Order: sequence, then structure tokens, then C-alpha cells
Amino acid sequence: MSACLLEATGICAYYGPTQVLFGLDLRLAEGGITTMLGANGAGKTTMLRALSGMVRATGEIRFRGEPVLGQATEDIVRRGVAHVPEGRGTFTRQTVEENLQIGAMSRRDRKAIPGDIERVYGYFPRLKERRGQQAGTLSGGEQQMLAIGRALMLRPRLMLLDEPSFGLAPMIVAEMFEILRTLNRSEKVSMLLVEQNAALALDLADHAYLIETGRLVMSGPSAEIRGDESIRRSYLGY
Amino acid sequence: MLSRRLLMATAAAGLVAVATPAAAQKKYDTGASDTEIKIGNINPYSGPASAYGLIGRTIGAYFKKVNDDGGINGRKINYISYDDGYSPPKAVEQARKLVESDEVLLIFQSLGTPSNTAIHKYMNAKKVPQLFVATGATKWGDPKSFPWTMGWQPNYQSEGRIYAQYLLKNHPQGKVAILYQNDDYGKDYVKGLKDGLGGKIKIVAEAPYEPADPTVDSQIISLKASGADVFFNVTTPKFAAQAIKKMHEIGWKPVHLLNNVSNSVGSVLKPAGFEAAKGILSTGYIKDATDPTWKDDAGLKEWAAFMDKYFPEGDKTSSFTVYGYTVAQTLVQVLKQCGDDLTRANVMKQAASLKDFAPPMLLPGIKINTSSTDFYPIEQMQMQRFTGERWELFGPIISGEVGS
Amino acid sequence: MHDRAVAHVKSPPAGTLAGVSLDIWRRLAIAGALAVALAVPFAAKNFFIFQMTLAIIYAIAILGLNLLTGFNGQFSLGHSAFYALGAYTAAIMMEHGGLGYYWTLPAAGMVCFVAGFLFGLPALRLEGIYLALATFALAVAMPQILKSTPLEPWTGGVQGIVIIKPDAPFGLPLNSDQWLYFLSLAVALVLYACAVNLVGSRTGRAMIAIRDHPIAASAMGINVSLYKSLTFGVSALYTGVAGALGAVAISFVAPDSFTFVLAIGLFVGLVVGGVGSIPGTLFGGLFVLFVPNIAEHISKGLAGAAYGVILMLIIYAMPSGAAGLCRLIIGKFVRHGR
Amino acid sequence: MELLLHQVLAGLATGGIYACMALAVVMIYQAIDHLNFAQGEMAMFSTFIAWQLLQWGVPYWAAFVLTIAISFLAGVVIERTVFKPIHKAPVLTHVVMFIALFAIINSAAGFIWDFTIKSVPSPFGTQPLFGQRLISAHDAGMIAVTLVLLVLLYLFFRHTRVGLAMRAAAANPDSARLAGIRVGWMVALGWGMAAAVGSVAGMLIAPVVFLEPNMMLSILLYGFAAAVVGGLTSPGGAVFGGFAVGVVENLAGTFIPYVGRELKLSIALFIIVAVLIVKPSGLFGRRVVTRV
Repeated sequence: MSACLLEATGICAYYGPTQVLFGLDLRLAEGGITTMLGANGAGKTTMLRALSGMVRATGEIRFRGEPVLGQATEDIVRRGVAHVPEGRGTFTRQTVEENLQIGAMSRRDRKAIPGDIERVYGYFPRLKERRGQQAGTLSGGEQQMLAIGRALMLRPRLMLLDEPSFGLAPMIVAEMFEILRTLNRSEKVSMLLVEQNAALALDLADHAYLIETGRLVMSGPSAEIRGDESIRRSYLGY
Repeated sequence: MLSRRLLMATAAAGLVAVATPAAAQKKYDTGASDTEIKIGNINPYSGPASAYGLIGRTIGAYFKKVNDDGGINGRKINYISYDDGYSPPKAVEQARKLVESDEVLLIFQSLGTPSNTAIHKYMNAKKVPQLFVATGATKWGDPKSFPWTMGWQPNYQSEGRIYAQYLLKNHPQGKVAILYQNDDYGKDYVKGLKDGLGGKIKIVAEAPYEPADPTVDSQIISLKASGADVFFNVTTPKFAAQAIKKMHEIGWKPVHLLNNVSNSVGSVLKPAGFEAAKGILSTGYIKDATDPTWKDDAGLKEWAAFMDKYFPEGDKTSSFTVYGYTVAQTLVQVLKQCGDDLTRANVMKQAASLKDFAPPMLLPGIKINTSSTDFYPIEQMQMQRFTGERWELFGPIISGEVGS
Repeated sequence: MHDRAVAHVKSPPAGTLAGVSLDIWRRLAIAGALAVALAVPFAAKNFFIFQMTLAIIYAIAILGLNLLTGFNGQFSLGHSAFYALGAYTAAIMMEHGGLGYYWTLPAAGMVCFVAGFLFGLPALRLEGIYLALATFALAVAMPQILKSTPLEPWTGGVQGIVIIKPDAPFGLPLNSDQWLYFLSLAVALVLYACAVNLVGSRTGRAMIAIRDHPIAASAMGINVSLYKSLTFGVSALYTGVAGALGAVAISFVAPDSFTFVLAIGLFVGLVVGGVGSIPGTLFGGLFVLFVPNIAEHISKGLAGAAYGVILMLIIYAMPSGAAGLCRLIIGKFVRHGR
Repeated sequence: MELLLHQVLAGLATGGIYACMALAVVMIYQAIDHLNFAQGEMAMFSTFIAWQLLQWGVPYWAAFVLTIAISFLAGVVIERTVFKPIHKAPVLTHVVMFIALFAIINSAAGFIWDFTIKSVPSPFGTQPLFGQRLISAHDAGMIAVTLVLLVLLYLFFRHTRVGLAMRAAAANPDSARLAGIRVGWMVALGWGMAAAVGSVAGMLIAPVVFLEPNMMLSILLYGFAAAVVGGLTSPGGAVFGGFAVGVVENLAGTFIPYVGRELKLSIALFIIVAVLIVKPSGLFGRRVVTRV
């Protein structure tokens, strides 16, 4: 196994008085794609939010060897963790291009930003066509692409993707997952992917975690998980 | 803060005074004793009218001076002043608190026509003096129906009549334009002027403004367009200054009659610009502390010394501090006259028996006179003209004919 | 943003405290409060009775505002206008109609209901901050309208109307302060009971649904426009009745009594009492009446600043109002039934 | 006819006051998504600071710049100390905090500087512009400064990174955080800038209406009205709204018979509410088009 990019141990998280995560452990490999599977309400989104400091959590999180738990979201993001939230987090009143610029807001190397914007347009030509348009007027698929593009503008080491396929047509989903695979290779971005569509996720990912009601049930290489009988029955539906 | 400090001072003084044997024939009502006289007051210390709070604070400072000088006939004044935020319901609450809970001998200088109207009936039903109220409405001098209420300052209507007399004599062919605040104060002035003119001089334009208006520029332009050559300016200081300035800007130079409320040199005419204010006519009854005319006046020096010692944070350019000082002196005079008979009835009786009382900050020659049928303490005023730096008194001291 | 604006109504928490069910505690608390309320007029000075009467009246007005804001999610910074309308209705009926004050209460309520309903119709198109501004404009304009020349024959212009303070009827051995206190208390009890029933009814659930999920509510077949306007009307009705009671208790109405300062006072009372809490409005009423007195006691020259600081501290201490704080405290001691 | 012209011009001059304030209102709305009810008082207090500096003999423009700087800092400090602790509280709580702040600033200004009116000099002079008597140099200067401010703000928001970051932070704070934007500081910056713009407004308004603690009471209301008429999301619309409100108010007061003069403000407010009912997001406000 390659070097460890992020290591989380014993993560517990709460919404008000209600505990949602019960001591989750997670290890993400440098350069890999990991997926987190689980039913609705299992705590997947919460885990992502805990990783980027958006929800109160206990335990330990090390990103590239340094502890980040308890830091502000902005600071974790600035270390290179790009979180593509559920609902896409589009800045609806701003234009497409402004959305991309917002993604690069924490970077110091301003000169490189226009080039990066062009690179994002290279992956998502549709965005280029609509660069001057209010982002709120984009279709769902386009907004999802914009969200990924915005995350890319950060030049992240790790991308946290929260249900990127949600509400999109199958064709668009397939297209997008293909782009994610390309990004992983050409941009050297590690990914943690939360998905309802387990089959799709397992195809893309090389490692998988399965959680249920805030607890880890099983983890291992995607191929192994896909082969597991019980998983197949409850998550893959065949 | 102020009243609490006073309270403690008077309490301490009281302990000393208990030892002296009570003299015979002392009569007291609630709120008065051998050692102290409790006086209530209601002022707007908060809210949009909090500018007036200065009066209440000046009075408090003056009573402290009185106490430091030994009190009135050996009794210290316990001054309890409450905030009504210029809201009539709050005024009722505070008046009842003063009368029923603090048990004051009288309420003094409660401020504002609406607030005083709200407590008018209550005070008379309770037979507690509502003395020297701080408003110039005419209704406070009605001893037949309201024997427990008395005003103090010249009322707005009679001032309006003074201007009318002036116009009838000097500008019988004039055309009058009026700017007035759209409330009881503004309307009283207008009524006084109209009654005084008796239709003999034409009023060509009237423009009201709301205290909430940011400026009166629009009104001034309309009034100028009416072709009037006499301007009656019934505004509070801020709007008076705005009007004077705007008139200067647009080059309108009518005969300008400015109500007494806003004729302070320091806080109206100077901000508006002396050049613009030159030639304005007004009436006066108290000395303007910012007018160089009184620079060497003994009364003014006394007032300035009081301000420095007892109310250093108070604004010396505001006429409110002079007003508060003088009205407080009037009450002290009444209480002195009461002697050892500190009943509410006697307070009203003495308040109605002021004879040629002339506090030092009233204009020379103006005197306070009251009787059982005359509940208007100050009825005299004198006209004055602004020379560009100071007021110049002219003509005789005029007694305003009180209307209705 | 819109649904963030209002606290959620907690259904009464089921649980026990010291082995007794919370419901019983609640009944005991209400009974205790009522006993104290009934004892006040016989134990306190007239002046204090009068103050408590005013506090009850303000609480009724705040309750009206709470029905609108707390349970229906509509802002209002202009309820002083309805309070004024109620007060003037009462005063004009007594002065010009020669009617007894007891007739004026339902009349003021009806007038304000109609006015509120009518105002609620255009207000439908306005949301959040825009509605707040439109209502605030109403509060600012009201005193000017009241003193305007065309209405002067009825309103008495800036001089207002002086009303005769009523004595206790049927030869009851009460002075007029005690009588007005009991009258206000009785009216308040009726109105509070109605409010509790309203909030728990089908209508109330529709109101709350509109507050939380307006789109879903209309999808469920709730006539959102009608309910919102009706709520505005009911809210104005409560505030108008309070205004009429206030006019009788103060025995005087004038435009200066009903400036936007009153509107802001009611609004502040609503928030410090607890948005969406019916008992919290009582705290709101007490706050509106007593905190300015406390503030001026701290400093005369800085009375306004003292008021502001007290207000800030209260918000820090109980961000969701007195009701929220109570829930929190009870929550600490309660053992949940689950 | 001449009266009409005069009233329109006077309306534009007063409208300049409202426009100035409306700009500050829109400014903070962009930054924090709320209307700050204490904004007028903050501007008033800033103007008192300018006045005090002038009294101490500081030259006008030095005092002007210094006041803007102090106001900016004060705005940031107020946000960090007073509003940061409650940033998650519902909007009603914020409104109450604004009211508290309003009371504190108003009362403190009265306590420190008293309620007598102070005259603040105009940097443009008060002589009539170009020798005619229709509009004074100060009125013209005030309108010019408002327009310059408008352009500067437009450039700042459209063409600088910080401007974009502020817009992002206001529009979608959670998402902005995920882009690494320090949302808390952006809000503080918004407060600072709003206070700075407000101080400019105050210093320009004071020569016309005279400085005293209640100076801004009604002007803020007009500023709100102007901003709302123009659209809270549009600085240009707010400025237009300011002029429109000023002119409409004057014309209503002058030409509507019988009740016009007495109900000038009420009529203006009525027109504003009417505009809102027809166009709920203001004349120039953007309706956000969203596809789900």
C-alpha cells in the first residue's frame, strides 16, 4: 500500500445532543480513490463534514501527518482538502467563471489561476460555453461539474465528493465518473467518494469502506468488497 | 445616578437634623418633613426627544447646589426624576410612581404637552401640584378647572400675538408665509399669530413639517414661491438653522420672525451662519448665555459658576441649561415662601402669589407674577433683532394677551 | 434564511421531574401563577397594580405579534399601528359614541382584524426583510395619519382624547386600578386560552406548516394566501384589543403614544420572551414595562445605552429568549420518557 | 412651472442624502445579508468623530480620511466583539442586537457631545453652484461623491478578489468556507466597509441637516426605502432609488392638495410599499433564477 494521505481514528460526531458517528476509523492512500458506502443516514455525509471541520467531532484526524481535527474549515481547506458538498454549493448569483475564481480564492499564486481556469474548461467544455452565465441557471449536471471544477481550482491533494451522481441522468453520471477517473490520474488528486450508487462507486474506487449507523462494518479493496455476497445483496442489488 | 447620589446626601443630612426639636405650627403633606422635601420630575432621558433631558439634569444639579448651601428653610430637597421617553403612557406610569410609590410633595417641570395632558386629570384628581410644566401650551393656566396645574414659560399663543402686533404696526401690507412643526406647539403659535392679525394681514402660504423630516428645504422653496415678504418661522433649533441657511442659499430675504424656542445664538444662529441670520426678529425672556451682550452680566457669571461647579458636563451653549436653572430658582422661591407650611394646598397658594420675582437670568425688566386667577408666571417678553453677532433688544417689554 | 428566522415550536416534552410527570408540573405552574396573579391586587400598592395591568396588556399585544411571527413566520415591526388603531377605536367610541368601555374591546378587535387582514393581503407579496420594512413604514406613518387634519374631528389631532377611567361595576368592592387589573387579566386569560387552542388546531398546524415549508404547505392543499392574511388579521385583533385596554388603563390617547418606539418595544419583547412561545410573551410584557425603568435607574444621562447593554446581555444569556432558557433548564432536570 | 423645477432640484439634492445612505445600506446587505438598523447611528457617531477632529484643528481632508479609517476599524471591531458570538442566531435575534446597538450609540453620542446642533463644514462650500440659485455647490458635490463611491464600489466588487470573496461569503457562507474563504473576516470586512461608507455619508449629510445625535433617525429610514426601491442587491439601483424617493417626496408634499404636506412621509412610504408589491425585489434587484 502506498503512503497514507489521511488517517482518521475513533471519530465520533454529534448533531446537537444526538450522536451520529461512533468511533469510525479511516485511512486514505496517497493517489488513490476510496469510496464510502452505506444506507441513507448511515453517517457518510457526516464523516465528510467531520473531515473538513464542518461538524463538531472527537477522535484524531491527521492529514499528511499533521493533526487537523478542531481546525476551522477554511484552514483544513487551505491544506489541500477540497470538499464538494452535497447540493453542490453553487454560488447561484455569480457567473460560472466567478465560481471558478472563488474556488481559487485561498491560493497565493495568482498568476497561475487563469491557466487553471482554462484547464478546468478543458475537462468541462460545457462550462466554457456558459462562462458568463449566472451559475444558478445551469442544469443540475452542469452545476455538479462546476462544483468539481471549483474544487479543482484549489489544486487539492484530496477531494471529498458527496454524492456527485445525485439527481443526474445516467449518461451524465457516466460521463462525470469518467472525468473523475481522468482527474485522479492526470491531476494526482486523491479522492474520497460517498455514493448511493454502489456499483458505480466500486468501479471507480480502488478501496471501499462500508458503514452502518455510524459504525464501520467492513473495509477492503473494491474488488473484494464487490465479491462479498452480503454486500452484493444489500447494496448492489444483484 | 444623579437622584441616587442626592438621595444619599439628603439621607445623611437627615440623620443630623433629627436631633433638632420640631418647632410649632409646622404643617406637612406627604412628601415633606422637617428634614426634606420630595420633588418629582418627569423628563425624556431616552428616545428621540432626549435632548430635553438636559433640563431635568440641570434642575438636579441646581437642587444639589441648594442643598449644599443649606437647603430651603433648613430642609433638603430630595429630587426624584424619571424618564418617560416622551411617551404619554410612560408619563402616566412615572407620575403614578412618583405620587403613589415615592410619595413626592409635588411634580415639577414634567416635560411635553402630550405627557402633561396625559397626567393632567390624574394630578388634579389626586390634588398633587403639577407645577411649572415644561410646555408653552395655553391650557396650563386654567385655575378654575385645574387648580393643581400651572405652567411657567410664556405660552406659545401669546408669543404669536406679539409678532402679530409687530406686523400690524410695521408691515400692514405684508404677505405672510408660515413654516411650523406639525404638532401642538407649532399649531399654537400659528393660532396666536392668526388671532392677533385678525385677518388684517394676508397669510399666503402655510407649510407644516414633521419632526421626522430630514430637511425643510422643500417647504422653504414652496414658501418662497408663494411671493410672501414676511416669514414666520415656528421651528425647533435644528430646523430653524436649516431654514435660515436654506433661505440664505436661495436668496430669499423676507421679514423673518423666529420663534423664541430657537433663538439661541450659540446653538442655532451660529451653526446657521451669522451672515445668513442677520436681521432676524424674535422675542426673548431669558438671557442667552452665548450672546456676548451678557458677557459681564452678574447673573450670567453666577450661572456660569454654578455650571462649572455642579454641572460641568452640561452644555453651556444650550438654552436648556439656562431654562432649567431659572425654573428651578422659581420653585425654590415658592418653597421659601411656603415657610413651615409645606402642604400641597399651600404650595399652590404660594405658587399663585409670586410678586415681581425676577430670577437673575431673566431679561432685565421681566418679572414673574401670579395670582389666584393668573396661572401664567411669565407673560412678558421683549422683541429683539439679530445684528449679526448678538441680539439687540428693542421696543417695550410686552405683556402677551393670553388667549382663551 | 426564512425558516431560520423563527424558532421551532417544541411539542411539550414528555418526561418526568422528581418522579412527577411534566404535564402535572405544567398544570401546577399555571395554577401557581394564577394564584399569584389573583393575589397581587390585594397585596400591592395601586401603582404596582397599575404597572402589572400594563405589563399584561403589553403581553397580549406581544402574543398577537407572536402568532404572526412565531407561528406563521411573518415579520412585523409595525404592530404599534394596530395597537394605536385599537386604542383610538376605543377612545373614539367612548368620546363620540358615548359607549361603555366594555363595548370597545370587541369592537377594537374587529376593526383591527379587518385592518390586519387587509394589510396582510398586499403583504403576501413581501417576505422577510421587505415585509419588516413595509410594516416599519406603517409604524412610522401611523402617528402622522392619526394627527392629520381630515381625521382631526374624531382623533382630536395632536391633543389626543382624554378618557374617563372606569370604576368597578355592580358595586364590587374594588378600586378602579384593581378592577382594570382583573379586567385585563380576564381578557388575557381568554385570549391566551384561544391562542393555545388555535395553535393546536388544524388551522394552527397549517400556520406552522406555512412557516416551515411554504411550498410543501401549498402542495398539501393549504390555501397559503388565505391563512397568511387570516393570521395577520388575528394577530392584529390581539394587538388591537390590547390597545383598547391600554387606552382605558392610561385614560388618554395621543399620536405620540404610538410611535415606532412602541413597535420596536413590542418586537424586542417578542424576541426576549421567546419566538414561538406562548408563555414567553408574559416575560416579554414584563420586559417592555420594567427594563426601561431599570435602565434609567442605572444612569440618567446614559439611559438609552444602559437599555442597550441590558438587551445585549440578555440576548447573550438566552439567545432563544426566556422560553428557550426555561426549556434548557427543564431539559437538564427532566428524565425523558423514552 | 418654476416651482416644479425648484422642487425637483431640491428633491435631487435631498435625494443625494438618501442615495448616500442607501449605498451604505446595500453595502452591508451584500456583506451580511441583513439590514443594519444601527447603521445610521454608526454614521452619526463617525460624523461626530470628524467634527471633534476638526475642533481639535485637524485640516478637513486629513480629518475626512482619518474618520473613514477610524470608522472602518470600529466597524470591524463591532462585528468581531458584538456580532461574532451570535452569528448562528436567527435573524430576529440579530435585529434585536441592532436595536441594542442603536440605543447604545445614540445615547452615548448624546452623553459625550450633547444634543445641541453642530455645524459641520462642507468641503465644497455652500455658495450657489455656477452663480445660479437652483442647487448649491455642496449638494452638487455630495451627488458627485455618491456617484464616485458607487463606481468605486462597483469596481471593487466586480474586479477584485476580495470583492468576489465577500460576495461569495455573503451568498453562501458554507460553500465559501469550503473554498477556503475566511467567512468570518469577510463579514467583519463588510462591516468595516459599510461603516466607512456610512461615515462618508454622514460627513456629507451633516452640512445640510446639521449634526446632532438624532440626525440619522429618519434619514436611515429613507435610506432603507431608497435601497429597497432600487433593489437591495444593486448599488446602482439604490442610488437611483435615493434620488427617486427625494423627488417623489417633494412633489407629493408640494402638489398633492389638502393632505400632501402633512402626510409627505406617509405618501412616500406608501409609494415604496406599492413599488414593492409590484416588484418585490425592487426596480433593479435581481431575481435569482434557479433550476433544481
